[in-house]
Amino acid sequence: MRYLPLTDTDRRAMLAKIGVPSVDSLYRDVPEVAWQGGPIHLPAHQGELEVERAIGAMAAKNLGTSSVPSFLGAGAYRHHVPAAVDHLIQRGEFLTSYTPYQPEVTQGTLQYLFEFQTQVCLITGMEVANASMYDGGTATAEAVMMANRVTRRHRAVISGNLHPHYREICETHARFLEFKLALGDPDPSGSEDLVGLIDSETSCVVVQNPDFFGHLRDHTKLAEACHKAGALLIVAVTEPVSLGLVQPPGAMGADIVTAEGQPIGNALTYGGPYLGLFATREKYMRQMPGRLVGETTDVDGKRGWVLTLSTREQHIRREKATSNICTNSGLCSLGFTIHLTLLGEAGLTRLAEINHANAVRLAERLSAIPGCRIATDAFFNEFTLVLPKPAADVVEKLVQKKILGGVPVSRLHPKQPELANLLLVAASECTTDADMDALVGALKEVL
Amino acid sequence: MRYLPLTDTDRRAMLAKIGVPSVDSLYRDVPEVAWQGGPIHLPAHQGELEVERAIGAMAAKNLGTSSVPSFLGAGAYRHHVPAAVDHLIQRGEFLTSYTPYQPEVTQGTLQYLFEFQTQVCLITGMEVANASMYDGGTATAEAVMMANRVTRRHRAVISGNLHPHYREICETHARFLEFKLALGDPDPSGSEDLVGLIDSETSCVVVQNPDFFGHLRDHTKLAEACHKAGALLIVAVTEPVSLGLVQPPGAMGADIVTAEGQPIGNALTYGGPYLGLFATREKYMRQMPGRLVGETTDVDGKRGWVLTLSTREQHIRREKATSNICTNSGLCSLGFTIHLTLLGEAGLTRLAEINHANAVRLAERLSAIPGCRIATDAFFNEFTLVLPKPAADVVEKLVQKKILGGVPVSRLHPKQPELANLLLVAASECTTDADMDALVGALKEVL
Amino acid sequence: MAEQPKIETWTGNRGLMIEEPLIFEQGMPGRCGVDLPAPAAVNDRLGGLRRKGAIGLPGLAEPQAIRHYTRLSQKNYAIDSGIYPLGSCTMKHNPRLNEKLARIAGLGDLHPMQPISTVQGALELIDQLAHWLKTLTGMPAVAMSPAAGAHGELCGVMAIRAALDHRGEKRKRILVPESAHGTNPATAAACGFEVESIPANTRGRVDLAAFRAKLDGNVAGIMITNPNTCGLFEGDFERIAEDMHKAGGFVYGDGANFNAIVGHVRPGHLGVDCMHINLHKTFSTPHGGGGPGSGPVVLSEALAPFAPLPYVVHGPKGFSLVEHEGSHGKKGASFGRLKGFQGQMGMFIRALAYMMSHGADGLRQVANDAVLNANYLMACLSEELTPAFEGPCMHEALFDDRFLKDTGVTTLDFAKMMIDEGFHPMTMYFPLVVHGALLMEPTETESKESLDQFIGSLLSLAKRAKAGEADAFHAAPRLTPRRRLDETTAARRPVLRWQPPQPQNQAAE
Amino acid sequence: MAEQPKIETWTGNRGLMIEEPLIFEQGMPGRCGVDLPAPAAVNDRLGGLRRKGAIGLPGLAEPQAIRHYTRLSQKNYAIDSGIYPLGSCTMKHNPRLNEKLARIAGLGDLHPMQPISTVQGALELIDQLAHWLKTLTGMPAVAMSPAAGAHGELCGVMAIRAALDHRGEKRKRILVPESAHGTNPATAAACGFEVESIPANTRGRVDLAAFRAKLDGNVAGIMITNPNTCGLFEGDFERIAEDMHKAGGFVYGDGANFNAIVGHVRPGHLGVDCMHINLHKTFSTPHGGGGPGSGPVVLSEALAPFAPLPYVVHGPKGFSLVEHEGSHGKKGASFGRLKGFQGQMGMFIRALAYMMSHGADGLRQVANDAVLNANYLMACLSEELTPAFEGPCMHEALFDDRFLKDTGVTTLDFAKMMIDEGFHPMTMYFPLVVHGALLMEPTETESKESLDQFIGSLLSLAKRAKAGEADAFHAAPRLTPRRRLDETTAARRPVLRWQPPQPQNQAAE
Ligand SMILES: Cc1ncc(COP(=O)(O)O)c(C=O)c1O
Ligand SMILES: Cc1ncc(COP(=O)(O)O)c(C=O)c1O
Repeated sequence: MRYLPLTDTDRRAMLAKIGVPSVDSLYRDVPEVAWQGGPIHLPAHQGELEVERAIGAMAAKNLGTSSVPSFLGAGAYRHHVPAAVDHLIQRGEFLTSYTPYQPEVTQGTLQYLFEFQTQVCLITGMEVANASMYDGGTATAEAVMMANRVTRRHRAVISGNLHPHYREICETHARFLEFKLALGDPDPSGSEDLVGLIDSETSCVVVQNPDFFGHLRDHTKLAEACHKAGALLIVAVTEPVSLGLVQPPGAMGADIVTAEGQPIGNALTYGGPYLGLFATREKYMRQMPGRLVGETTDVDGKRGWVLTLSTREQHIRREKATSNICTNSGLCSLGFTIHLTLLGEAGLTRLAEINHANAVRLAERLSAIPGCRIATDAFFNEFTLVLPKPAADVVEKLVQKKILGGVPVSRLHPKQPELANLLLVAASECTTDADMDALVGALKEVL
Repeated sequence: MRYLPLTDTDRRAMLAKIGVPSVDSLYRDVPEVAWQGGPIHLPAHQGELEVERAIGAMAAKNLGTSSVPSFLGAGAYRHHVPAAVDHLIQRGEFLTSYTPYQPEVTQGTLQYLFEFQTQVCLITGMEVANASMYDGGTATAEAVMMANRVTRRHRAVISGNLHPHYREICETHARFLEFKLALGDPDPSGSEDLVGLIDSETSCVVVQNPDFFGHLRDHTKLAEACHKAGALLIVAVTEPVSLGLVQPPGAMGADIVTAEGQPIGNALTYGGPYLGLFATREKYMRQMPGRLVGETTDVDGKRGWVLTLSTREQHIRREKATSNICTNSGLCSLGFTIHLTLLGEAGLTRLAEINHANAVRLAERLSAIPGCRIATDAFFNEFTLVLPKPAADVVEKLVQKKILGGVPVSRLHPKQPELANLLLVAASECTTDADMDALVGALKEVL
Repeated sequence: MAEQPKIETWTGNRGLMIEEPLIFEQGMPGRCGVDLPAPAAVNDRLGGLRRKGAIGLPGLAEPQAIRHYTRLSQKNYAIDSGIYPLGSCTMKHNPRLNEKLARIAGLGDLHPMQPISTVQGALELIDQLAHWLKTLTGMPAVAMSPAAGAHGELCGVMAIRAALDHRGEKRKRILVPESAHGTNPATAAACGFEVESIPANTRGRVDLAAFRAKLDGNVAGIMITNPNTCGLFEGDFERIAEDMHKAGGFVYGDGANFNAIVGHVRPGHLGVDCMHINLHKTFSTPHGGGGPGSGPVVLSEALAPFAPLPYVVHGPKGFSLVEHEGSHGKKGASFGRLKGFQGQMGMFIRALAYMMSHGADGLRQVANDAVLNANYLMACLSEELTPAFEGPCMHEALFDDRFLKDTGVTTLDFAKMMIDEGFHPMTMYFPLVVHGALLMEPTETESKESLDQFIGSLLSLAKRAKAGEADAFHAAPRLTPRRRLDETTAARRPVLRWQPPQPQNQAAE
Repeated sequence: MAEQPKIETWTGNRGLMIEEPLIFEQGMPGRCGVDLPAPAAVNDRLGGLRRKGAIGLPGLAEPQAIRHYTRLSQKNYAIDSGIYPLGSCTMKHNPRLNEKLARIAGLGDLHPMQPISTVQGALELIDQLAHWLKTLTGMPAVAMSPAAGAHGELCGVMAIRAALDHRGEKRKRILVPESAHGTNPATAAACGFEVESIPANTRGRVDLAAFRAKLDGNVAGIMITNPNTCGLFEGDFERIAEDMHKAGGFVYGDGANFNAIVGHVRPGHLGVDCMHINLHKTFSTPHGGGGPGSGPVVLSEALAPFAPLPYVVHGPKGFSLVEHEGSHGKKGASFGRLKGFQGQMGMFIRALAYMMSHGADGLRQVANDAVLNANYLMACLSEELTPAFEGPCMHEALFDDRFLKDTGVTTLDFAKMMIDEGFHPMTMYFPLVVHGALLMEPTETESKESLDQFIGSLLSLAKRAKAGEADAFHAAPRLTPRRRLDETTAARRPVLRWQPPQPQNQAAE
């Protein structure tokens, strides 16, 4: 067994030292009924080659986005990640380290997290950021619960154009923590107005930008309305590449910004692990969930970093903690921060421009197809295409032609028949002219 | 330009410090006629994505051995290399380091080379080994030249069953260093007897084991004959995995063993970079080519390693050096030593057994095909299949069926029509029953 | 070794240990680590929302970035460096095969919202992993989406509450043993429960009498870790579960310590209703400096109907994914969604590769060796250290600080001294039931040679502490990239991000 | 920093710097780092040659192996750690994209003896790379198979000799400047030539008069490096080439320093007949701790017919490979084969990816920045160090040891002190034409900040040497995993392999 270094000689010597005849006798506290002496009905151990073949066979049954034209988005985005990123995150000193509890020998992790926190602040336009949450959806639910704590109110207004998963996660927490949600209806036209839903009970308003249908909106007015009512504005971002080109939520007056960090530095991998970004204003710092890295000095006066403000956290505060989160998305934040370091100011801006330009070109071409219409005026790299038929059927037909044509809105909003013909279509720097030709050509055929 | 850290501001400041107006003026010693002021007729710089696409497109035009049943050998062998190997050799501290000239900060490289040298001694049954040569072929030519130095003679006897590339490399060197070669004829029956070719001028006899046609032979008698005549026996090994199961050349009396190290720890990559192994008797140590790592202590008395006996080498001895080699196959030797460390005694033996068993099963099945015959009685994981038709044509037909069926002997011995129907067929731990079925089935069809 | 009193360098570097500034201190405009083509010329459709002003990100070329992160990594300790006996964290070897497989085409490049017909292999993989988890735990169902242990706790406790709601019961309290991990009480609170602590008995187990005293019709359940965080098997588990079930409550098993019993004990047979499994512990997915993890939750028949969305089902047309209530025909009672998409697929791939590599036989050996290693540590270290409890332990050996009594050396000092010796310290001051706790979990991937070195070193340190060398301990660590850091100031005047030297930078352009 | 006089640890480890024994000292029978299925039962066909006796290889589990090599790597300095200004070695950044591409399916898994129809993309890649090399050097042909620079030298000098043979001339001598790399004379000798050394003039260039004095009808050619190993452009190159050609000899260009002039100077226009290009220098393929490299040789019309086998040709049916004389229809005059298979394909992929990434514009910028960085070093360091020659340098700055005169500090001591400062030293005592040479090649991938730190540190060291701190220099390095090693004993009583403690082990079984 290649991962087990003990030999039978070792085991005998160790049992002798311990003074027991067998390992089984070390399990003497296990009651008979629970002890599984007999065989386990699972396969026996296998070598690398066999395991590779078995998992490779499963992979071969899937249609990977890198092998065909793909226009999928809806909260997860494929981008080209420089080879350096994946190389560096696999360095054993990063990969196989734990949460940096011993700062003297984890300055590497601590320093990159400090840099990560700063980068998240810069792109979102916020003042403080934590060291990551599980994903964009859970970060958004945590933001709502934080807003409840900050405002001591218990009613959150949720945009109908928030990603349905994010909304559903909020609903789950609301059910158990017994706070109220005022839910907007999905509005593919992008003209939703939430101001009317804000009342004196409202702890926060949650919007997404660009929203689920792709709409870019200026939430400055909404922020003002929130603040007037004593509520916080939470802005969720599912595509952080947009922040290279678009006004950040911080500049619109957001109090908390959550985001899905996957698109920067992380692979799609069928939905996880992803990366929750979480940023807020300095004044709310002590109500934040999650880990925080802070700057300090060592006994020799040298600058260094430590985990800090842990009195917010479960391992110190237990049931009074701001969140129960422990393990977060460490290595995903490393991928994010490395990619963003490589991009820098110029690269992120340029990347965002390419994404937008490709999406605009694609939208123009698709809107020229008879029966098709673009429902989104202002967007970043994703928009809503109105088809003359149910989008799910069209997508299936495109699969026959080896095209991943987009995400049908009905996949996420199955109970709204009026949304059935809507297709979310995303472009990126990976989208080639040939990809666009393929989609346009295929759509013309299947419609 | 992502690899260039200087900014224009930097460049200006640096030019000012140097005191020149432009970089061009630093090139003032270049004569006008050689200066290329105008455009270079090559493409401009490109991003990662574009380069990946271009090279990926070339890769897509090839038929990789991992995608189809493959039975190719003839001096290069595909084996399953554990994922840990490729992970570790890519650690920047190994990958981006130079030859360990400063031992205080290259103990990592030095220690693994010392371990590598020891492993090579153990598997070949020899006393000393160097830190690598370019590949098996060049190592063999160096061995001949070393034998000339050791014996002060200038005539080498070369087996007709030495890999043709190895033989051709020896011929090239013989031409320029003006020593004589007595070349045996290829002998697919495996009964070549070289004793008769040894004379008092002979510096060495070079054989391969298993030989080019796959034959395993006991060279003990040949070694005795060599030694009686004052010549050295050089044994080349193209498949070192065989040494897990087969008597090593050292035990047969070889004086120098050379080998192609690629099959352990290294990818095929269309022929390079590969790894020349070179081992000999202690008494010939100071006549060896290539780098050597030796054990010593530092000023604190701690054990450590250094490059040693460099007075053999070009950077010290210049035209009197034992070889002109400088850069060798460092990282390939790292892959080799890591793979062999993972295998260990038990793993190498087991791996060799699997290879042999698969080859035996394959040989049995192929020999049952009407018109086919196995020309090799004793072999390791490769044998010669006698076809009723020219092997090159058969191989082309197998390609149509997406099978890489083996190496036609005529590819390497094109001028011997009597060898035209011979096909070298190799099996390994990667060979599945389905692969064998495919080959047997396809051969029956195309013959 | 003839070390001089002070060896200062001009650079501040110390041989191979190289100082590294922040990226923000190295960035220069005009530098970039990527090359991107010019975007196609289009009329933008940003609706007037184009960013105003610079972002403030630094520009580094690729060589600088590679060096930056390489140097940072060199300031980290990791499993790949040496023994990492953080109790309760199961820092075992992370196979590189698993890293490779998580990245192959057809898995690494799958989008979570692809049509189901294009991800049959992915769903098969999730289903396979679920099968292993259910078989190993003896439980009928498993919720795959939780992102980590704590997230799994949310899932389990929510399922409990959903089941109680379904029954129409409004139970208010969750019992949590004192020795529990902080996430347990935090989770109970996050699900709207009051937390009631149960003391440990002198044998380091849940005090059965105390438990029974707290048990009433208002108790929704108990969250209990087995083996517990003292590294001991809760021998009364069945009784506790039985009583709890009789009282109408549920049993949440914290499976963080499953590594000790995998292949030997099926928690389902002990009366567990739900239990999270940290794939990043027992099943070797890398901890990555803090994550990501994955925390599937196995569920009893009683709780299975309330499992969160989405889940994989297998039908005549292959696998499908139930993403919405009723979308699979029946009106279920799922408590809803807990996580975006389908969960930590990248971790599923790694965990399944790990399980297949070990097989049923290997996993049992894993538990055996983990327990053997811990007991060996316990036996050898007891020469100088003071075990917190008697009897064999499971996968971790717990000591208290009695052996440091009157030495002037604390558990923390002792830990810092271990760092100079080339080890990562054990978990300290946890569990709370033991004074100055030192909780050591070697895991099965540590060789005897490694343990012997660790033991030799710790025994020598204990002797030095007892011999009055407190000053050396207080000064430790002295051989690390940084020495003890001022955590008090860090918390009092938090600096959580880099700030540009001239704040007007931000407003420029 | 309050470092104590002596900090000893029980383990010998020093924080993150961990001592690591040999694999042979860790191995245990019964341990294995791989799992392999049982072989099928067959009657062996080994002809009675089954191995007798054990091999003696140690058994390590995978976690031990990972830790072993991780710890070893942590004892290495590398480009990824910091500046590596080894003159003549061009230690530039190695892009990770290139590593990735060298491993993709369809390249990494190609067998060298596949049918030509199945490797059209591979041959296209070789052809493309050849096109770049020919265009950049202004030469009509290129031999791709040489494995490294020295191997390329063999190729070039053999081609020269083959051409002379073809002409029926038996010239015996090759001229090699004093400053040449050791491989140059070694190569000439390995091709059966006598080596005649030409001195350098006071400007660090080939002494034209001395060259002319040696030139006669018995001279086969000259091996000349340009820019030369003093980092200077050989301004008389054309004249030398012209004279050599007139005398019927050939000009071998050592292209190790091509990085200085790529995109600016096409050696073909200077009269070169053949020149190797170290892809592992100018074109960034990693040095890997000593290799592998790749040394394609560009050839003039005069030498092209003698190029070694195999080579790629393009015909109506696509690419093909000429592996044998006459196999492509014509009876050529190739001097034969120099290397197994087709050369260092893995390096070709990396080098082509590098070239395409930089493009023509980027490669010129590479040369500019390499030369700028070296001249900046020269200008700044001249404050305290003594440049060996005047005038602008090319890509490397050469100093002699005059600045250390009477300090008791040697070039070696100075280098060892740099190690403590966190740098890899420059090339020392080479080229031989300069006393106590310090040859620094920063390359273009070093940032100005990095150079400034290096400069600051070296100036401070020079001042300390001059201020009489020789003892500190003699004691250096003191902050490294090992301090100065006893090379004399190593060479006098060579221990080149580990030996088992009891030699009877070997004979057992
Ligand atoms: C006993 C116990 N329970 C729960 C957890 C929380 O798990 P996670 O960090 O995966 O959220 C941990 C993790 O350290 C633990 O040790
Ligand atoms: C000037 C010069 N020539 C030739 C060589 C030999 O090249 P290689 O090491 O690739 O064989 C070198 C390598 O250091 C060199 O610097």
